[in-house]
Amino acid sequence: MIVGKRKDIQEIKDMLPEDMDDLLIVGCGTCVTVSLDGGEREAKSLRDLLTLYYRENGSEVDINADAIKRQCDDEFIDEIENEIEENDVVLSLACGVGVQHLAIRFPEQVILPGLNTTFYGRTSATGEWEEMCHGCGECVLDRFAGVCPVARCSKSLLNGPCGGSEDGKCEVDDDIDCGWELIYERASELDMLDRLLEYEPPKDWTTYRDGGVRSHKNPEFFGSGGE
Amino acid sequence: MSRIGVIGGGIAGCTVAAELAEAGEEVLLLEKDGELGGNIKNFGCKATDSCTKCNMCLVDSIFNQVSESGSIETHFNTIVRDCLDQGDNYSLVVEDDYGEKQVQDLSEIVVATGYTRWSQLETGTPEIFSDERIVWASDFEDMLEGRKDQLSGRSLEMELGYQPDSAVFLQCNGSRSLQEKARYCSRVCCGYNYRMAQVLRHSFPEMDLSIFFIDMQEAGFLVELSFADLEEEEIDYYNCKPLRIEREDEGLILHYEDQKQGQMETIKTDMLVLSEGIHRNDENERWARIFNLQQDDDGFLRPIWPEEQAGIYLAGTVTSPGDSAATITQSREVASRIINNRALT
Amino acid sequence: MSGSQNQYDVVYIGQPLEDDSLNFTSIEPENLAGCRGEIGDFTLKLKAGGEEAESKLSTASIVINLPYREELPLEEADSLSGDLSHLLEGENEKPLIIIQDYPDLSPAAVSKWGLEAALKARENSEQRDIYYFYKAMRFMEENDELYERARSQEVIFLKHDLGELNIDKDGVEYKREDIELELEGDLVMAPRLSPAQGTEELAKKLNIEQDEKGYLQKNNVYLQPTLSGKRGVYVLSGARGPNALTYQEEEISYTLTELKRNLRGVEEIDDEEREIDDQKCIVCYTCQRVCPHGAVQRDDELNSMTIMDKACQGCNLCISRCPAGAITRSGEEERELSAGTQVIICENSASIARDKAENDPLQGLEVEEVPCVSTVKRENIFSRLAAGESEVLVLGCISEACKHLTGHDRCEQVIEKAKDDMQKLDLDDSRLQYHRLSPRMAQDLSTFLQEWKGEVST
Amino acid sequence: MAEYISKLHKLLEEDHFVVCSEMGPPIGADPEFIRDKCEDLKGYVDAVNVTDNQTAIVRMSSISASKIAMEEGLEMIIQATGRDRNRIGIQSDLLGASALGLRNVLCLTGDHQSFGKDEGSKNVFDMDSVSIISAAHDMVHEGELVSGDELRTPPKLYLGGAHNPFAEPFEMHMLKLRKKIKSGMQFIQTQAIYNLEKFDMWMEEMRSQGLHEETHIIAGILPTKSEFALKYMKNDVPGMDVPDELIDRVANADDKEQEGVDITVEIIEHVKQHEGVKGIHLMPVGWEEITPVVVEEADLYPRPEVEVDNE
Repeated sequence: MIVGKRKDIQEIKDMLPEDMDDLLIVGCGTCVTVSLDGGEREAKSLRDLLTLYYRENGSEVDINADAIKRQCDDEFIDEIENEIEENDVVLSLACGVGVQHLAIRFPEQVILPGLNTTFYGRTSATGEWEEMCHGCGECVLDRFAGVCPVARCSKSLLNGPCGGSEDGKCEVDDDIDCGWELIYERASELDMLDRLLEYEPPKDWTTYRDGGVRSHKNPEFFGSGGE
Repeated sequence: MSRIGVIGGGIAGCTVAAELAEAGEEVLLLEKDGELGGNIKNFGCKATDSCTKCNMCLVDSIFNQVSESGSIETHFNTIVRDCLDQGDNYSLVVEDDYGEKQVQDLSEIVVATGYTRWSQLETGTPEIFSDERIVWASDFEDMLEGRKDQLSGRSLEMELGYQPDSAVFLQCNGSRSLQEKARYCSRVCCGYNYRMAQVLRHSFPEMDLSIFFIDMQEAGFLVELSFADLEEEEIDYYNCKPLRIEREDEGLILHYEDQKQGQMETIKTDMLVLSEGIHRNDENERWARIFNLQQDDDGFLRPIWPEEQAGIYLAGTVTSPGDSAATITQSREVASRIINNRALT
Repeated sequence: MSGSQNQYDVVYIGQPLEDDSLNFTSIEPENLAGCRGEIGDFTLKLKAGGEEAESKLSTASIVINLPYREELPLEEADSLSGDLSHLLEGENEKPLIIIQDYPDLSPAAVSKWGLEAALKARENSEQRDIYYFYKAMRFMEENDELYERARSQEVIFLKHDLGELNIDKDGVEYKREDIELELEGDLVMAPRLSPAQGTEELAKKLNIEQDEKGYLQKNNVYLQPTLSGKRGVYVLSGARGPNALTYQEEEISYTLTELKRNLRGVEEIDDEEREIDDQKCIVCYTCQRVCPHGAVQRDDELNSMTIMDKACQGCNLCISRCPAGAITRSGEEERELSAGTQVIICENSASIARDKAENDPLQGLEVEEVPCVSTVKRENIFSRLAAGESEVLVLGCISEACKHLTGHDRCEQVIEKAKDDMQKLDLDDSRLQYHRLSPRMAQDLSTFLQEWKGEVST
Repeated sequence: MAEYISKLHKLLEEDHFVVCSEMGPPIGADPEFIRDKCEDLKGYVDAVNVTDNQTAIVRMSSISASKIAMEEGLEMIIQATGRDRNRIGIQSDLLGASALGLRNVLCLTGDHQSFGKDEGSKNVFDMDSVSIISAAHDMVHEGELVSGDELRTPPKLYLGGAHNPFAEPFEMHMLKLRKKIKSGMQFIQTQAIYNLEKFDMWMEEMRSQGLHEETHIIAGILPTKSEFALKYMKNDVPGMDVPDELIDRVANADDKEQEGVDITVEIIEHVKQHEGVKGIHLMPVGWEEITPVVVEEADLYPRPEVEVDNE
């Protein structure tokens, strides 16, 4: 799941244009909804909070809130096309993908981000999400006992832990588990330690952002011409 | 239709009544005072920032249930004088403001007449109670307006008439003493006084607080009382009973033996709060006679015949000392036994 | 309910209770694969093992009755909980050294074991030295009497926190101002008790909450003596809490009572209807995870979550946390938002306190009574505040005295977050307040209201 | 003579007990700062490390500072970490270092930037200590870059790495050490040693696997005169293991400086006994002037003189 965190309210307020007459807050109903950061409920809550703020400060802004299932697909956006066009400014509570998709759809409109997109994560406990993957484009989990050194070691080390690993914790912060200790434990459990002894050459990062902006096409959806 | 008679409108009687009513039974509840509550109504919530498990909220919900139930008929100011066995049911001879009368057709009777507070017994050394600085724990609570409210921000002077900067809680008073005819541990006072001390600590962080124990007890289903907790709350504890109390103008002087150092020591305090044990109901002898029950060595009631057979049940502290949660638990169980037994017959 | 082969009155996880009138079976915790359903009608799925294929059991109630995990402070010692006959019987002349409360206080049941061991040893040997080290003798049942008897029979009781006690495998050393002892003999110690093996996994499979120490009963007055947060699931001994041993008798008879009661039919606690719209539900499991009463599960056919009516205790936490806004309740009315002070009060605490007060402290205010303050959603707060020149006060329960376990805490978090947002926008956040009350704090409610109104008006 | 890459290489191969030391470059561009420090060390140590933006604080680059020190007549060990440079940068620096005559390199992963003042910087970690060693080895001995391209003139570098014998879990960290040795690490400098019992255990393990013969072990020694520094290291420096007795010893000493020197010398004498320990690495953080004293008191003065062909 893509995990996001609503931006600090002050930051949101500061990014909104001062001369704005109306504002549409658009929630996104899939990933970021789950953590109560970017769904319909957050959109409405933010609408009421900002309404309160503008009223207390003597300005009149017409604030509306709506939400669609996903902001990364055109068909859902169609549902609120009119609404978006009617408002001066749109604050999107989707991940960075959704915000940009709106911007592509509405080239003339100011589209602002209300959320910080943080990571791809799993639900680790009620109300808690943990980073698991960097989307590096070349999965290495087979070689590391199913624990990703790229995403779960703060230095993305491929050949073993750094000297800062202590009591299973990372040198960056005691709240962070040492990814390598997790790899080591699981590999011991699975009797795979020998695999960890093999030298890992520097990773080929062309599949990551280092290879330039990425896209994905599945030929099954295309004719032989490619389009 | 036959009814079930419950004698005593304290927490035990009310729990039984409420449970029976919920199961569809008709209940006659007889209370000697003018309101429900018995001993427990004088106690207040002892929450600080968090719950100290005094259980008063549970108690309140049960009293509410009784007041609101359509199946419970409650007679106040009513004293039970006698019980007449009518073969397959009982009649009770009761006396109220209008005189004596009989209530009939009671299929079962629950005796839930509670305990007597130590402070109500005229025992110990009465002269010390002439000193306003020495009080029973429950009287102390009453002085704090029943602790029905948070004390924060108020002065104790308003409540007590003077401003104590220190308080000592004295445990095992009225318990574990042959002289006082209670060899047993009442099992409620450690928890009670610990909660009171917590409340004082919370509301008056500057106060010096101490507790004298013989042995610190557990304090109910949920409270693990420990010396470490006391240390954390900065409540000093002494693992002994004081030997002598001197009443001086500047304070009460308690003499005790510091066994660690092997010498006599003293501690001065502005007030002394005596724990209050649970004493058998002083009418137990009468109840035993009326309902054909026996008294144990400490005077609490026991059935002679199996309760189901006789149809006379005992609930709450009339049988042994216990705190509110244990009393509620035991009383619910009594109610359930009655219901099960009725289903069988 | 008896009759069908896999249908029981009660399933014990661990040790069954002795009561012939109940049709029961017992399973080991590690054999449990999952649990569905609610009080009166649970289905337990058992793991395949050995010859056995995966199987299912139906039951009205579930009792978890597992022994504590025990650990001795000194490995070489014998445990007070174990069979001590080899030390106590026969003509053993070696001193017997019993130690409890080491290092932390032991429960009363341990005092009982210790006293009984001391008396048994004395019975078999009049000569033997018997030392009993303790910090606090704890009483239950006949402990008072056992203690007096042991004292009169020359068992030497020493409070070890009044001196210095050193224990190792070779013996015991005790020093205090007036006593100095070096002892060798049979050493018997109180074990340290901790939650039963496998409680964490059970908590997950049964969807019940653990307390801070890992026991399966939250530290909450409404769960006394043996209730878990989930109706029909009872916890005993090493699954229940640190002092369950002391109250074992009360707990067992109470639990048996409940088991029989559940067979007489189970009523819904809350009469409101709650529904999950399967078109809106995104099956994120939030409702199941936050429900303090284990009342939500997934409906496989609908591919949406569903609330079990008998298990539900009506706190509305699922509604206030559902990200998709997919849950509705029959009692929720569209409130007309008005100006003025708005008060949201819990029916289990603040509402009772209000009734007790001599003059209604909330008179003239817009009051909404809720089953639990966890009903409150952040967006409702802002919409109320935005509706006019108004203030919002939320009155919840004292922590650990909330019928819905953590409802008050979670509400406080909602209010805190809302206040934080208000502060960051330089809005007066004193207009939004959260306060905790117990049902007996009637006067406190009035005092607090006065102070708060003063604060807001300035 | 040409078979030795550097003086350090020769000393170790010829079984001299070597003395290394460490130097933190200035936060500034003043070359005199380095030259001053060199004065104190000359004649007392065989080689000097220069750290590479240690604890992620910006300082003069390790190579530049080493070059200045080398000109003062010291044998230098540059440090190369993967935090700030990718494979392009690291390989380029190694080529440059060799060209400048710097012949020893200690390959490290690098402290995370969160330790320093530029927490907001972006780290690289394209290569870790093992892959830096491996890449350097291939450059030196195969004349090949990571990309596979061949070098017309390969660099001459003697390759080292670091290890913490006290880090737990022991086996996990040993795993990485074995990889470093396999990748071509010719010497290791260890984390500062205070817990001798644990160090003995580690050496025992190294010998039992024959690893002490595959790489030269240089024992890390951190002289200090302050119990507070010891406590800080015990509690706040990841992987440091300081026994309480040692802290008490310093705390209770009348002459803390002398006590510090005594402890240091005791540790040196202890590690020196071990088969496989080929030298010490002194890291007197904030107490640089004590290096000559320790070297003398540990009976390691004067230092042997060797020459290698530095072409």
